Amino acid sequence: MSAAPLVEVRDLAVSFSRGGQSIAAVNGVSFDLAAGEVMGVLGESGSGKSVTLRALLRLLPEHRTRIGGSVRVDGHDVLALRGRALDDYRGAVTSMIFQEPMLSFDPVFTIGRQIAESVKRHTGVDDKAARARALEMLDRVRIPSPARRLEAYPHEMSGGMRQRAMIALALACRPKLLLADEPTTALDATVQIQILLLLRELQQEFGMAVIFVTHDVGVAAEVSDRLGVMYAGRLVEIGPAVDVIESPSHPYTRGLLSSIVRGDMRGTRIEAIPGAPPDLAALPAGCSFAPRCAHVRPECLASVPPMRAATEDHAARCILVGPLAPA
Amino acid sequence: MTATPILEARQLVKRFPVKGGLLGKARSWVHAVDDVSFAIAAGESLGVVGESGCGKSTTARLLVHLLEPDAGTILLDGRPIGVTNGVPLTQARRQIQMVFQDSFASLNPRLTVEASVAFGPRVHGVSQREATERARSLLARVGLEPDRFAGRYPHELSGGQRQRVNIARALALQPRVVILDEAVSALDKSVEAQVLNLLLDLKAEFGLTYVFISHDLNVVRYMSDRVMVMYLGKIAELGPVASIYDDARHPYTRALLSAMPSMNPRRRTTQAPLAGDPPNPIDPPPGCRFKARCRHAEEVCGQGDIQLYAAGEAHRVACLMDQPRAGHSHSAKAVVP
Amino acid sequence: MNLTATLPAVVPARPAQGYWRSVLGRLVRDKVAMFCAFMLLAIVLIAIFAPWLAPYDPAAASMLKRLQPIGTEGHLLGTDELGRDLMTRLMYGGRLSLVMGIGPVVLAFVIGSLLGVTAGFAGGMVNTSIMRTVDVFYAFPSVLLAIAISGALGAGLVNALVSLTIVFIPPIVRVAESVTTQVRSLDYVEAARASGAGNAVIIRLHVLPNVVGPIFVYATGLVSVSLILASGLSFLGLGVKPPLAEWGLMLNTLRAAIYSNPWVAALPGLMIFTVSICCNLLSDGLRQAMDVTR
Amino acid sequence: MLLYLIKRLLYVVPIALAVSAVCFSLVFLAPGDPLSAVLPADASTEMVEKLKADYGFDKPIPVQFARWVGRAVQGDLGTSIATGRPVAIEIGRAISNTFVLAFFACAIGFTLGLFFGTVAGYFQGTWIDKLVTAIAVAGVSVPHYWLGMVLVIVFSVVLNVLPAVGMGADGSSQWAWDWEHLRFVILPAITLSMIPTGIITRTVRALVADILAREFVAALRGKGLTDRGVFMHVVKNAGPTTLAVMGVQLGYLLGGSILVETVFSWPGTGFLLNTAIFQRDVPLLQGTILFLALFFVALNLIVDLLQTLIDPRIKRS
Repeated sequence: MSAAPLVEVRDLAVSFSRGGQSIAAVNGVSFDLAAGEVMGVLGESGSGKSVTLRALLRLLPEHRTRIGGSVRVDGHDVLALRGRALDDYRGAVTSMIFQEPMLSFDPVFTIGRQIAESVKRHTGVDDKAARARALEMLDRVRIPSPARRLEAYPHEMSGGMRQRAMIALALACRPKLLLADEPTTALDATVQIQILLLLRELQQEFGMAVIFVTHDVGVAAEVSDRLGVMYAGRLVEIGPAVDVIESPSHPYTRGLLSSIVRGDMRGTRIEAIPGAPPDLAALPAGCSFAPRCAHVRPECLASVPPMRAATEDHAARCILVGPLAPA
Repeated sequence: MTATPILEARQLVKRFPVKGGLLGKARSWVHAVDDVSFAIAAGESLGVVGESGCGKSTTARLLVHLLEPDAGTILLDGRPIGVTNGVPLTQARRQIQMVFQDSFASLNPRLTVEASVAFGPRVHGVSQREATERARSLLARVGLEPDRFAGRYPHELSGGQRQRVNIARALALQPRVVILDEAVSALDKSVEAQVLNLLLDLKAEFGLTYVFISHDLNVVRYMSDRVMVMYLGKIAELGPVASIYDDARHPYTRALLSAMPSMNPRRRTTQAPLAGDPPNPIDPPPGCRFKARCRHAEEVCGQGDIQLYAAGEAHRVACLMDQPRAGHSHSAKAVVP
Repeated sequence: MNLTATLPAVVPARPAQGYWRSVLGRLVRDKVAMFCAFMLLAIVLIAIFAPWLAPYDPAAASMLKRLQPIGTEGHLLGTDELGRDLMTRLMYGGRLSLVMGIGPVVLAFVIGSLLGVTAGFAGGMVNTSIMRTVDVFYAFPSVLLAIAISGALGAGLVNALVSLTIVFIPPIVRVAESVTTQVRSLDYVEAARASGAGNAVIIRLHVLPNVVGPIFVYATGLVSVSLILASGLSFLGLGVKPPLAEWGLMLNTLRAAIYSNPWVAALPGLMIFTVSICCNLLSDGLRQAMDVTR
Repeated sequence: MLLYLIKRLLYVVPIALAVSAVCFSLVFLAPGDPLSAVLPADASTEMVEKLKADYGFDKPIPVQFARWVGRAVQGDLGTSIATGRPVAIEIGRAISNTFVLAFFACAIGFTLGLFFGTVAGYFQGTWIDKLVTAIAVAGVSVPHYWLGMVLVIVFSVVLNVLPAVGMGADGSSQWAWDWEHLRFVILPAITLSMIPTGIITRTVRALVADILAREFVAALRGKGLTDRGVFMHVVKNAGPTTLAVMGVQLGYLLGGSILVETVFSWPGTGFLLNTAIFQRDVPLLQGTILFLALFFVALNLIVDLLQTLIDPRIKRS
């Protein structure tokens, strides 16, 4: 890519202190994202995918978290933002939608009020204009009878409607980057696909970049241009979604894809990955997947392998990848 | 089926009151399970799929008698449970066991893993020593080395390990039927795969019959011989796994199947099969429960109860379009199988 | 795939241990709670062994040595309005004060847990009748209820104990009922029921061990309230009668002396305050130690 | 919503009746036969006969209770043995003084409690939080009657800047809004405010900390709201519960002021109760307790209704 990317994450590291222990949730994540691009981040619980996302919006509890590395979004040095500048960045440049729409709305304010609040905060328009914008956004996310829904409280809407309203809220100030944290996980199957399609459509229309975190390969395949796979706080593979899904390079990605039941697999055994992810309070010195890896070599245990290119835009953090790989 | 089914549900009904009236009287009812009948052959796996509010968990709880049905009967080996001349309830409970979704909530935090597994046999009069022995061998069988894990408490285990304990606990009574209510839904995919493999091994080894309840259509397809699709407390469609997945007849089943993400970035889903959310099953209107979201709905769909109708060998559908002379404009094309 | 290969790579480092032992383990690491526990233990021991520890007879009055100030030779903490040694009386006073403070909570804990667990487990009409009765007592501010019953019954140790017990039963019933109702609907109780276990076994093995903790912590929080209220009743003349030594009563009789010997008059209250704050801090520590989510 | 209101109002009736029954039964708790409990020691024979007829002690207990409630509804709570005046009049004199004291104590307790609680909730885990928590624990642990004595010792005996007892310079029991009277209310009000300060601090701290940890606060920050904007949301979410706790505390202050009123000889209902206890004046005891308890019931009702008004989750369901 020739133009400067919209998002530039370098060596992002996040650790929490809990009960005297330091939990290394994210350990050196680096990636770029172009304007208007959709990147999926795939990972299981504890892989650090949600923490990475929250770090991009600085939503982690300040006093218990240590963040290292750098994050640049649209020219803002995100990790250095303070006070008013941080508030101006949140919601206007980057906004976020969450897993549980019921929990991410304030239960005692109406939906309309909560959208208008954000519009007023970032554009400085008056109440009336803000409500008009809220109404327009509810219409855009195709909530039926939006004028009535403006006055609804979160508990008065169904799960799918609430998530639509959350999207309306997130897009109300036309952000350049949308962060989506498992936004369809809590929804029913027939609702999930509606929300995915809506997100895809609005992404085209608004032209924003999206980072979409999910544990579901199918969902990631539906929305992503590029796909990153995280394991134990590291990005272990990144590349075009088609390549990652069709020709995974990292043993973990391959294991994950083969443990997923799809199509008619009756009567065949699932090739599950043995073992469990490492303890984030005591990560191994080398590749964190090595203890579960069938192709492990002594080098893997010595130090964390670097990202190695499999093709021009597809890389994985494994010594067996790429032209220089040991035979 | 000619052989007597191991477990059979006949016209099960369960309603829950919605409180709110004066003096706490119920003003309306949640029709959680409404006139549901099905039978399971010994050694078979019946998959149950559906979205929230479809009644799949209530059905599970009815089958293990954690809830009493408002109407209908449950038969074990053709004999009704819990009535005179039927199967005594304690007998039935020993033979039908259940694994819950929440691996943490389903283990007593004050008991060691071993004590939890040994509890069932103890209740049924097995000696302490024998129960402990059985617990340890089952823990070993589900992949938890007893010397390391037997003395642990639930919070000292991971989600996948806890679910293994729950499976061991369910097997401790040497049941013939195991109800798995979203038993792998809370697990990560790589762990889920391990547990699914384990479940299939155990089924073969102990000759178990499974009722496998899940919202994940891929997993249900993998695990089941037959599949039952539920919508708002009713059976929409019931049939062999192949005909449900390759030849779905009910519009809801077809919608569910086409709502599955494609898993292929080159062939993404382009259209959502349904609009809106599944409604609440509170005081549903008469007729087909699905008609409000069905694109083929006609006036006739709102009249009377829609019965399951044979759409093929062992394949039943609750849709007028598949019933000849049912009055729906598509009914004409339906053929008598 | 081989089953042994599915053994997880990571197992928690700490050895398996019982819940109460782990609570105790966390509690002893809490410095504030341990300090309070030590203080309480000391006060209790002094009260128990008062006859051997106290320098004087608690009833030995002396008109000549009335209201000596703190630091008087022979009477380190001064004397009261009848010339009795205050340190002696504070030591002896702890006996009745502690009994009156802890006794009602223990009684209410037993009775209240019984009623609350019954209501929570049985549900239905049993629940309604127990909880509606409790609601009636909730319609009184607690101090008022204690004083109403004590006032009608008249002064006396037993009467005070009875009235305080009645005051503390309703809140304990409420807590016990709500915890039991929660636990009753948990999956592991359902699983036990599905295993064919009877109510008695379920209550003994699955309900009680899981509800006793929260009720107990709540009850420990009431000890300080009980202590203050009990001494308050004596202060009003509704508890024990003179010449018995009890901190609240001592505070009452010394009240007349606040102009002549103010600091001596405040001492019994300081004892109540010390015990009460230690109870509260220890209860808070216990609550935190029992929180497994941390 | 309307249905809820009606239900809530109807629920007050049995509670009020049951509360009356408890108060009524106090007569039977008293040692000796109930007649002697309501009679002065030196009662004349006519008086005995009159009271017998009034109370109907010869009738079955339910009938007695019905008559007692019937008279109470008409404002007749019997006659005080100690003063010979109607109990209702005695209560009427005392209650306004208790209200004055409770008003000041609430003003202090609620202000401090809300402030401390909010600050501690926002700075959870820091030294500020620990300090505030310590203050709150001290507040709920202190025997307030003793604190009253200590305050008297410090400010009246040692420093001699504030009056020790009473509510007016000339021993009057008539409140007026001037400095002369305000001086008298300072110490008892501070004393009485200790417990509500402690309890409200604890409640608000827990509430605020809980709300701040909720996902929607992350969402509010994520859309760029300033700290002030987020604070508005915290206030509205904490409102209903805080209101309920404040209502209960106000009730406790009114009903529980007996110890403080005794220490400061404040001529309110608590002082009245004290008199009733010492004179073994059961009608006065019964009447005062009934009045205070019914007031508490009414207060709870009002708080409940207010809560419904400000919480949309109850309002619209």
